Amino acid sequence: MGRIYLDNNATTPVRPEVAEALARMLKGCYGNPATLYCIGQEAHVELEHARDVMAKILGCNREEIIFTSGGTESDNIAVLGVARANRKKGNHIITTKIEHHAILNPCKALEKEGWQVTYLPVDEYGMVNPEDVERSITSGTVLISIMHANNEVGTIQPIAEIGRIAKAHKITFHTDAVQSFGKLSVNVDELGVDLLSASSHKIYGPKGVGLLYVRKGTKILPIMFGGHQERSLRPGTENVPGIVGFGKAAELMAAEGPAEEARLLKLRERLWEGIKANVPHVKLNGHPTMRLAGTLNVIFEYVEGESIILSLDEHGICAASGSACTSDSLEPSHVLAAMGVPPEKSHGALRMSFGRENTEEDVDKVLEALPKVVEKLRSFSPIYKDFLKQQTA
Amino acid sequence: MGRIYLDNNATTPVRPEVAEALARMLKGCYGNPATLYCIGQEAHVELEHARDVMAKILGCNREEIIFTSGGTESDNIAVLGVARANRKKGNHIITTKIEHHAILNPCKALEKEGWQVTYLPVDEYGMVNPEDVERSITSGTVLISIMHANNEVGTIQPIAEIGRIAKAHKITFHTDAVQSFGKLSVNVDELGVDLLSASSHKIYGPKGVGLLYVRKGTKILPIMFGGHQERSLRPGTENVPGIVGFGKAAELMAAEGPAEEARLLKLRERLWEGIKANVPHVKLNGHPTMRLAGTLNVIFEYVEGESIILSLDEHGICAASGSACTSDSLEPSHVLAAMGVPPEKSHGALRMSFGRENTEEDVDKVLEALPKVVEKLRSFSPIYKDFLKQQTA
Amino acid sequence: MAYSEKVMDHFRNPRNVGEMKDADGVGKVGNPVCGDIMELYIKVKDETIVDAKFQTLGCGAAIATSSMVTEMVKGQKLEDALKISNSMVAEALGGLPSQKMHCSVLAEEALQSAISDYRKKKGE
Amino acid sequence: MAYSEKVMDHFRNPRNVGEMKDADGVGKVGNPVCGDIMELYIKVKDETIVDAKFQTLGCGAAIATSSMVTEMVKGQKLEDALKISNSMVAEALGGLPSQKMHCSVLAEEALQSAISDYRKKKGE
Ligand SMILES: Cc1ncc(COP(=O)(O)O)c(C=O)c1O
Ligand SMILES: Cc1ncc(COP(=O)(O)O)c(C=O)c1O
Repeated sequence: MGRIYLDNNATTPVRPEVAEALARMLKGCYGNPATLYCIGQEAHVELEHARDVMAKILGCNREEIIFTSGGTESDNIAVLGVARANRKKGNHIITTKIEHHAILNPCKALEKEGWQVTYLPVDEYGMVNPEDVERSITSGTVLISIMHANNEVGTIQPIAEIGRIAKAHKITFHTDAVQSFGKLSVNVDELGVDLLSASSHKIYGPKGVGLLYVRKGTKILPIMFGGHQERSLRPGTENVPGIVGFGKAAELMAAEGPAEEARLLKLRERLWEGIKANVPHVKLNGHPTMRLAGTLNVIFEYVEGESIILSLDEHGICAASGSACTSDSLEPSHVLAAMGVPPEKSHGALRMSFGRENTEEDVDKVLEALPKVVEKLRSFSPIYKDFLKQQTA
Repeated sequence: MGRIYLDNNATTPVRPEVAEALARMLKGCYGNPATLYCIGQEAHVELEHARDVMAKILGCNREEIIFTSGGTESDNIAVLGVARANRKKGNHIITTKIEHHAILNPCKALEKEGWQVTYLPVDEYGMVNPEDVERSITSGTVLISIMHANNEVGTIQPIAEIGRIAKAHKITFHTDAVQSFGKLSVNVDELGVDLLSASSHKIYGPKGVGLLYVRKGTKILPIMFGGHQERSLRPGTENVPGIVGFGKAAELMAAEGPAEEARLLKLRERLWEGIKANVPHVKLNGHPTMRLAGTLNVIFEYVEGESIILSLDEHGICAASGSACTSDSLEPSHVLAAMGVPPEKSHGALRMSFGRENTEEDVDKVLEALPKVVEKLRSFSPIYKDFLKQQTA
Repeated sequence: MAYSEKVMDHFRNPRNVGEMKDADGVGKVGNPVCGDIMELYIKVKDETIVDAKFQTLGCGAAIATSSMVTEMVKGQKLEDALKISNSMVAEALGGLPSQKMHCSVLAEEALQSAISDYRKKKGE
Repeated sequence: MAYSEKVMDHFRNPRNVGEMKDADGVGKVGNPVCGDIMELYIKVKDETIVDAKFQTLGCGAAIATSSMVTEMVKGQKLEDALKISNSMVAEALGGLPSQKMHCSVLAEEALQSAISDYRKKKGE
């Protein structure tokens, strides 16, 4: 049975060109780029080439790019690093209620150390109001961190607008672009950001690699200490093959550009139209238009998300409830909660996120399985039974 | 021209079996192990298998192993994590002058926050005296961190003896086993350690992966915050292919066992005997017997290490001066300095570290090139000229 | 997190699922805010559970424990059924992930609640 | 860190290497503690450097800058040679890694020192 992978916001399969680049690096280019001899220098050249690719995509200088071990590390360096470097200037951070835990949890750790954190609300579509950002700024604000696109519902934030506010108030501005990098335009000057996080495994690159853009002049401290690598902001022998794979993946995304996004959008809309037509009691989560092309988050009332996932899995379909990173926990989605979705509804949320391997055929197969799955689960559901009784009463 | 790679302490080429395992993972097993559907669960199984392999090698429980992004991160979690978790208990750390910067630099960062750090001296062979450890313990000591085997000179420390001292005083004990893991026995109970760091790329595994053993009950805090992965001590989507590669590499090292070490020792001694016979004014660094089988660190007087490396590179030979991580800096080796080697001598140090691809033929080729290289460089050397004049005077 | 084969079997093919219109006892536990609701129905004859059914909204573990507990109680004396603990249900399923153990608690509670409903109805 | 091809060429095939027994001026700079020692020898005729040689202990950049500076000064008037700055040496080598710029400073100093030695010897 062919599998239909609809969890591309959680992680993506490495694409063949990237796997090839990795294999080539593993075979022939194993050197430590800090070393002087040929093998080390070859690795150095490959590393710097990947940096150039990223600099071009971000519209920045090569020296402003720090390769990390992933999105979580990039986010942590940004939040903890900027906070610690500016301890004397203030103790206030502005972020949102819908950030990934890689932002929320370092913020919570800082709160324990006496920092004040404002978690901005969002509207019913998951959108932050730039005016809220401006209103929250105090004389002690040293960092604003607001994600570019949300991983659960796909809503795209008005980063450029917030960037102008941050700049006007001379406050360091970070965006978690883990979900948007390679998909939306991430020119750092257009966005007006001082820091930006990205992760390789979300764009068909290898796991265990990420990057942090750090605008020249930004005050920041490392969270780990060791060798001189990555301007001492990220010490440790560089994962050169991984970085080269990330570079290749980013290059290919950039080359494909908006065409692939348009294709994903079509698939997503086909699926959503099909769901609406075939499954009663569904509700779309996320912004109707300002949303990642590949993200579809739907509430199926009267059922629970995990049971949908397990049932879809029997049909060879892989999807997620809420974000993959929280699927181990029982908490209802903090993102949907912030959007005003009550927990009894948000438990029925299903996230289907498209990627380059998905086809129209996939959508049609999902549309065949999903209504049956939901119907079966509803047939077990005591609250659906109660609902039906009310209807007929 | 075939290359002779003699810098295996810096990094190693990924062995074919590991490259195969990686390719297999990249192709078929890209899931996020936190997810419930088949692809995620398959990744979960692979991840836990690698954890079992490590647990067997270390003689510990699987839950005590945290996969990280490398040796530097493991060392930082150990030092910063144990220190921060024990802030109320004390503010003193004991380590040595010859640690890797991945230990020294987090210690220095803690000193800035008010911690006291004792950097123990070593003898001329780079050996720590366990009595010095015991004498340095105060009522405020919360961590002892002493490396298992030194990366520059290969000296192996009396970890088990120090472990007994740490245990008697109930002090958390960490060892940086990045250079010994897979080469020496690293049974955590025999060594008596509470934490142990290892890195994949030193044993023919992929770069960007490492592990930290954390004995059950050890008080420790994370240095990054995010998802629930690795018991929240190392959040972020797991680099499953990398971890599987690391597991495979460790498994193969364990299977080969002491036979390979004996082979490396023979190669190393052949090289050292040849150098002594063919190059005047040389001196061995490191312990004569308690030393990593593959490490040979030699001072060539009246020449400078980098110029030897660059010259050897012309002959297709890759070697290091001091440690690879410090080759970007101009400081003479802090390890040799701690061993009492004056800077004017330590600038002439060359490290040749053997690995599984090296052969007797390699040694013989080095013995052909090295004497010529040193002779040529000495012919430019003003202090060698002065020395010769003194001799004839 | 990973479910055992047994859990997945009971999730895929839940035994005794459905409403029981003429139940002698009904236990309702959980609430929609937590995402788990279980309704357990029992039919009792001579202090013995002769039939059991359930309806459940919830995760895989919630459905599987509901299914398992109905299997376990059928044919049991009420006094024996009351001895069925959450860990017995979990064990019968080949274990549950730690973060899902609360589902087995729900199953135990649903059973207790159905039996006490039966006793109440009987006027005990 | 990476050296330019020019640096590597001068390192591999250093020009004007060796002692000059009958030098008119000798400049010695650096010290063994830092790992870099340069000795620069010049032969002067009519205020013009007609020959230059060097001996250097040091890294690749130290040897390459020594070699380059001897090439640059040959045939130069002393007053022009004195205008040779470290960055001119580095530039002539196609640039130096930032942590190696100090080697070009050493080369400049060695040249200055050799010229002042010559002037001193001449009794100026
Ligand atoms: C928005 C966002 N930020 C951060 C992360 C963390 O990235 P990683 O898992 O690569 O550490 C993710 C993905 O998990 C994400 O979706
Ligand atoms: C003893 C020792 N500790 C720590 C490290 C750091 O490991 P990594 O470069 O994998 O971060 C190294 C190697 O560079 C090492 O030799």
